[in-house]
Amino acid sequence: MRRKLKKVLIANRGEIAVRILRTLREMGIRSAVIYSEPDRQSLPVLLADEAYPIGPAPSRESYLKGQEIVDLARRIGADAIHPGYGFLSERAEFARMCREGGIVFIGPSPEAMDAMGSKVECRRRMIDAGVPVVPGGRDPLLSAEEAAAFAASIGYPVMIKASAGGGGKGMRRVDSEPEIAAAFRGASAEALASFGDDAVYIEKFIVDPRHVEIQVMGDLHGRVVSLGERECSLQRRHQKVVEEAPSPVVSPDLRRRMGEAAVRAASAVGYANAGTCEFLLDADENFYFLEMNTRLQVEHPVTELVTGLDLVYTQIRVAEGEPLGPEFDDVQPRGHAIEVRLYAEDPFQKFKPSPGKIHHLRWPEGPGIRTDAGVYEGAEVTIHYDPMLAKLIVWAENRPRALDRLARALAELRIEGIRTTAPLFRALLADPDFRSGNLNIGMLDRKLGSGELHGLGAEEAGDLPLVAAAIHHFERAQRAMALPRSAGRRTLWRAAGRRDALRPGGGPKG
Amino acid sequence: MRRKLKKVLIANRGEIAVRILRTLREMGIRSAVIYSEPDRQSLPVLLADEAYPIGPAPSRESYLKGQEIVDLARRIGADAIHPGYGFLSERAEFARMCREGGIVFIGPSPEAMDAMGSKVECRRRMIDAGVPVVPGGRDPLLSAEEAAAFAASIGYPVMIKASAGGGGKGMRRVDSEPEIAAAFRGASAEALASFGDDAVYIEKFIVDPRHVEIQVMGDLHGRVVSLGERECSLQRRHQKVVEEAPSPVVSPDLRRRMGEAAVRAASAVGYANAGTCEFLLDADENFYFLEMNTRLQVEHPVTELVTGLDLVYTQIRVAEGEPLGPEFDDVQPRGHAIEVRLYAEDPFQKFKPSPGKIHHLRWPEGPGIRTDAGVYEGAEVTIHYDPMLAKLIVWAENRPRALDRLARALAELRIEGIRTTAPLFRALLADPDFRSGNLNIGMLDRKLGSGELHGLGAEEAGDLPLVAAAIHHFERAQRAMALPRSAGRRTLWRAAGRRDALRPGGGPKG
Amino acid sequence: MELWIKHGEREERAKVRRDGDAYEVTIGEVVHRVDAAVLGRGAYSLRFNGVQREVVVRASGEAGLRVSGSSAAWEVEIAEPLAHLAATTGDPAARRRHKKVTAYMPGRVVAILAEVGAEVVAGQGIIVLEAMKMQNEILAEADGAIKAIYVQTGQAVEGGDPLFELT
Amino acid sequence: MELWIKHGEREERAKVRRDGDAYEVTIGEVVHRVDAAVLGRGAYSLRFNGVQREVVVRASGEAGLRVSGSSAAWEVEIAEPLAHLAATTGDPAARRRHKKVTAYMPGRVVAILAEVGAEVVAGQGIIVLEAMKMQNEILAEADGAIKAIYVQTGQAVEGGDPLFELT
Repeated sequence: MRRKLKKVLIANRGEIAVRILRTLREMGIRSAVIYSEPDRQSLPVLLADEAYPIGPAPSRESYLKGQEIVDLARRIGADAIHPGYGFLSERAEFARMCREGGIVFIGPSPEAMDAMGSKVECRRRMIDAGVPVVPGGRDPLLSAEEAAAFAASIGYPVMIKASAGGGGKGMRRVDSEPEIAAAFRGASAEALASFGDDAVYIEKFIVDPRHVEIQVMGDLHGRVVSLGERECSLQRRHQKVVEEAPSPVVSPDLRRRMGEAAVRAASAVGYANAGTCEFLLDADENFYFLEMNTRLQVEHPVTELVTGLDLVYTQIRVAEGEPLGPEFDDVQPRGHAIEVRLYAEDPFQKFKPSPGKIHHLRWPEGPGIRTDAGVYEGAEVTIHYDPMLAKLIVWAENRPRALDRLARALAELRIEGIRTTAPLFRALLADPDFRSGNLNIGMLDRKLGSGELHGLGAEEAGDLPLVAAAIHHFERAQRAMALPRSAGRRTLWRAAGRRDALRPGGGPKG
Repeated sequence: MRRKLKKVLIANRGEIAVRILRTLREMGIRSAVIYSEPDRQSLPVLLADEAYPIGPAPSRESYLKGQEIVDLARRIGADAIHPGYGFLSERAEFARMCREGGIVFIGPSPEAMDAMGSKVECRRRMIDAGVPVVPGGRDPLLSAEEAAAFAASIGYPVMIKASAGGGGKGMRRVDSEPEIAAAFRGASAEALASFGDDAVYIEKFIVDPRHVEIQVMGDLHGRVVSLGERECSLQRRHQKVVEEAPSPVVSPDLRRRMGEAAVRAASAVGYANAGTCEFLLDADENFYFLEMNTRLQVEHPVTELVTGLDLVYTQIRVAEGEPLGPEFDDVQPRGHAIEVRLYAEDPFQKFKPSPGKIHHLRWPEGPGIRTDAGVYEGAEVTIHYDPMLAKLIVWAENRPRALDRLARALAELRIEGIRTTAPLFRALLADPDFRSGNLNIGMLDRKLGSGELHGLGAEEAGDLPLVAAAIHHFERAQRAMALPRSAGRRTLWRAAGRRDALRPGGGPKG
Repeated sequence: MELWIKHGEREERAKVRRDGDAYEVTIGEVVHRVDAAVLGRGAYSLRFNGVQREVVVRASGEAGLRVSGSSAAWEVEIAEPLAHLAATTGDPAARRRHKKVTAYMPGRVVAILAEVGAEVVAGQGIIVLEAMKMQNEILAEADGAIKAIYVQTGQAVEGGDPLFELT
Repeated sequence: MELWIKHGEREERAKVRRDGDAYEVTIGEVVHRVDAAVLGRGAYSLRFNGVQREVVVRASGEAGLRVSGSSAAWEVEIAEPLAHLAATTGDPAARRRHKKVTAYMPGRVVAILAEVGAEVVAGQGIIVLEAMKMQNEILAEADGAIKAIYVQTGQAVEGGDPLFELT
C-alpha cells in the first residue's frame, strides 16, 4: 500500500500551484505544472521542474480538461495529480479518471466526494453520524398548523423556504408563533407564483452566525483527526475575505466538541486526506454542520502556522500510504494567525476588477509574515481567472499582536500598476468590531453597504501628494530635456545622476 | 519605573535596522534611523518614519559618533536608542552617554557591560557564580614541574600559551605528560623570542568543540530567564556562517543545565535585557563559558522561530520597565530553525567581496521561510560596511525537513549583479557532516581549505548554458536591429513582442 | 518651475526649485524643503525635516498622477500653467463629459443593453463587460442619445477601446 | 544565426533559428527545440520538451555571458564566427595575458608592495585593496617588470580603474 511518489502533476494555477510545488521540491519530488496560453509566464511555470501547455485561456478548454490532464500525467510519467482547490478538485468523476488511469489522486476517494457532494444524502448521513445540522426538514408542510407545530419543535426564529426555490423567493423569517400562519400563507403563495409549486419547508434560522470550520486529515488506514478550527466569518457575498486561527470565541472545550463532530462527519463517509467541515456557530456555542469541502482550502496556511504542520506535506504522505504519526495526537493551536486574500479589485469602487501589469511589487518580509503569491513584479494579471494575487498570512503570540503585525505588513506592501484589496484590510484594521473579534457572516457586507468601511488616509495627506507630484513632474521635465539626443546619451545621463546622488559631501544636513 | 516609549532612534544600519523598525511599527512606536551618506537610499531609510543624516561613509565619522547620536535623539524627541549589534552596541561608555542624556538605552546597564567586557574580571565573577569556564590559570608557571602538576590537575590535553602572546606564537598543544617538559621549554623560549617575556600559562584544550550559546533575557526587576540554545559551530575564521536552534546534540537535560549556568552568569552582573552566553561544548557534554555578548545577536531569529517569542518586542517591553510574563516560564523549543548569512562575497574565490548593483532579486517565499534583508532590487551594495545582505531563516517540524526547506529556499532565491555566499550553502547541504549535524568550530575552515566543499552544478549543466547564451545572443541581436530608429519605436517594438508572446493560439504544443 | 496642481477639491499654484541635492517646493504659501532620493521608476524617498515618506508616482488617466504612500494613494492633476490655461478654455460642461466611452479594462462584452438612437439617462447601463468572472456595467455618464456602439456581444476588448458614444 | 560558444573546456559551433514562438538551437550535432519565454532584463523561461529551466543571462567581463540557473551559474563566451576569428588571430600568449591590471572591484588602496621597474614573478602581490573591511592582494599574472603604477596608497578606486602595468 505504501508507494513513494516521484513526480506529481499539479492540475491548477496561481498561488496554490506555487504552494504545492514548494512542498514537492522540499520532498525531492519532481513537480510538473500545466498552463493555459496566457499563463506561460506565470510564477508556477517559472518555478516548476516541468511545465506543459494544456490549452487556451478559457478554463473549460484548459484547466478543466480532466481526461487530457490524466493522459498528460501518464505520458510524462507522473505518479499522482494534486488538484489544488477549485477547478477539478471537488469533481468525483475526475478522481475516478485518475484511478482508472493508474494515477494517484491526492485527495479523498471519489465515493467520499460523492457522499459529501449530494446535499440530501450528506444531510442524512450526518444526522445518522450524530453531527448537528441546522434543524428543520425538507418535507413539505401541508398547513399553517403543521408549520406552527414544527416550528415549535425546533424553536424560533425559523425560516420558511420554498421547496422548489432559490434567490430569496418564497422565503420568510418568522420570529414568534403569532406570525407563522400569515408567513406560511404568504410564502406558499409566493412559491406558487414564482415556481409553480406552493410546497414550503421550515428550517431553524441562526441569528448572526459565525462561519467556523474544522480542518480534518484522514489517512488510508481509517484514522481521522481534527487540526482545530478556522474563523472565516468575514465574507463578501459568501466569499471569504479574511480567515484566522484560532477563532476568537472558540474555547478549548468547544474546539474539542466541534473537532469530534468533524471527525464523525468525515469518518461517516470513509474520508481520507485533507478536508474541511464548515459549521455555523451561534452566540450560545451551538454549531451546525453546513457542508464538507473535500479538498485543501485556500485558507489552510492559518492552520499550518498555529499547528506547525505542513498540510500539503501531510497530504502527500497520506497519499503515499503513510499513517498519521504521533504529531497528530491532540493538535492544539499555538499563537494566532490571520490571512488576508489580496485580490486585483478596487474595494471602494464596488470591487471592480483591476487587471494589468504589476509595475512595482514589494512583499512584506521579516518576523511572522508568510506570503503565498501567484504573481511577481512585471507579471501581467489577466482577465481570465479568479483575481486573487496572493495571500498575506501573519502569525504572532496572540491576536492583538497578529493584528498589529498585519498592519505592519500592509504598510510595507507595495503593489503598483493595478488596484488591490489592500485598502479594505487597512480599513478593517481600524474597525472596532474586527479588532475585538466581534464577527458574523453578514457583517462585512453590511459595513460595506453602509459605508461604515471606507478608504483611509485621504484626509491626512496634507501637502504630501502635491509635493510628490511636483517633484516627479520636475524630474520628468529634466529628463525630457536630456532625452532627445540619443538613447545612449540618456543612459549616461542617468548614470551621472546616480553618481551625483551617491557623491560624498552632498546631501542635506536636515 | 514603567514608561511607554513613543519614539526610538535606531543607531544602526542594514538588516538589523530594518528588523528593529518592523517591531517598532507593530508596537505603534515611531521609528527614526540614522544614515551615512552612501546609505541615503538604503532599505531602513525607505521604511523608517524618520531618517537623519549622521555623516560620511566611514563608521567612525557616522555610525560610531556616540555623542552626536545621543544629541540627535534628544533633538528629535526620541525616548530611547536601540543600538542593534556591532557599532556602539557593546560600548559601555555609549550606554552611559545615553543615561546622562536622559535617553533609554535598549540593552543592559553600562555596569553589566563593563563587568562582562573585562576578560579578567568576567572570568573571576563567573567562577564565583559557579559558571564553568575553560580550566586553567593566567598565573605564569615557573617550571616544567609546576606545569606538569597543573596539567595533571585539569587533565590532558592542555594548551601552553604565552602570557604576553597572541597570533599562535608561544603556543603548544600537549596531549600527555611525557611531552610536557619539552613543550614548556619550547613555548617559553618562543615567547621570549617573540615578546621579550618567557612567561607561559596552561589552559585545558577542548578537542573539536561546538559553539553553543544560550539566549538570556532579563527584566528590570531582577528576573533572568534562558530561552534555550543556538548551535553556531559553522564558522569561517571565527565568524558564524550558519546557526540553528535547537542544537542537534543538546538534550533537554543539557539544555536545562546550560540554561541555568547562563542565568547564573547574567545574574552575577545584574544583567537586564537580551544577552547571549557563549559556551564551548565538548563531546562528553562538558560546557565552558567563553564570553557574554551584551546585545541582540545576528542569529536571534532562530530562537524567535522555535520559541514563538519576538525578542525585539521583549527588549522594548523590558526597557519600558515591564516584568517578564508567564510566557517566559520554562521556554521550550518547538520544531527546528536554521539561519544562513547571505554575504556579498564569492565563497569559492576566497570570499572575495562583491560590491555592486543588485540587478535581479527574488527572495524565497511561502511556508516556513523568513527573510531579514537590508537590501532590495536596484540597491547598490557599497564597499563601506560589512557585506551581509540578508539572513535567510527557515523553520520546519524537525531538522531534516528544515534542511530540505533551506534547499528549496536557495533554489528559489535569485540574486544577480553581485556574487553571494548562496553557493556555499548549497554545497553545505550536500555535505554529510552538516546533514547529520556532526559539527565543530574548526570544520568549515577545514573543509574549505581542503576543497571538500566546492561549487556545485558545473558538471551537470549539459547544454543548458550554451542554449541559454545562444538564445540571449540571438534576442539581443534582434533587438539591436530594431533599435537604431528611435527610442519611441523601440518601446513599441517591445510592446509588440509582449503581445505576440501572449497571443492566443500561439505557443508551442510540446 | 511653476505648476498648477489639483488634489480633490484643492487647487494650488506650486513652484519647484532644485537647491543642491534638495528641492524647495512651494505649495500655495507654504515652502517645503525636501530632500528627495530618486529611486527610479517613479519611486522617491522624500524627507521633510527628517520625516521620511516613500512614495511611488505614476501616470494615471490622461493628465493625472497617482501618488501612492505606504497606507493610501491619491490622485493628483498637474500641469504647467500655460498648458493648464489652454486646456481650461472653452465650454466647461463639454470638457467634463466624455462623450465617447471607452473600456476601463480589458474584458469581454457579454451584453449590450441599449440600441443606437435610444435616449438614455445618466447612470443607465449600456454595455456589460465581463472580466475575471465578474460582470460590470458600463454606464452613460450623462443624459443623451446613443450615437454609436462600437462593439458586439461576445467581442474581447482591450482597456481604452471605444465602447459607445453619446450625442 | 551561426555562433561560436565556449563553456569551460567545451568549444562548440551553434545555430539559432526562430520557429514560430519556439527556437531551434543546434549545439554541435544536437538539435534542441526550445520554447523560450522572454521575461525581460535577461531572464528567460526555457522549456525543453516540458523540462522547465528559469535562467538569467547577463554580460560578464568583456566578451562573456553569465548564465544563472536555480542552483548554479556558468560563464560562457559567445561570438559570431567572423568576430571570433578576428579576435583569435595574433599571438595567443599576448592575448591571454592582461598586461594592464585593473581593479576588479571598488575599494581603497592600502598598500603598494612593489616599485616601478621591479622584477616580479607570476602570483606576486603588487597592490593591496581594501573593500568591506577585507584586504585583497592584487597579483601579477605573469613574470615581468613593473612598467607603471597608477595608484597611490590611500586612494579610492572604482571597479575597472587601472592599478599597474607589467612589461
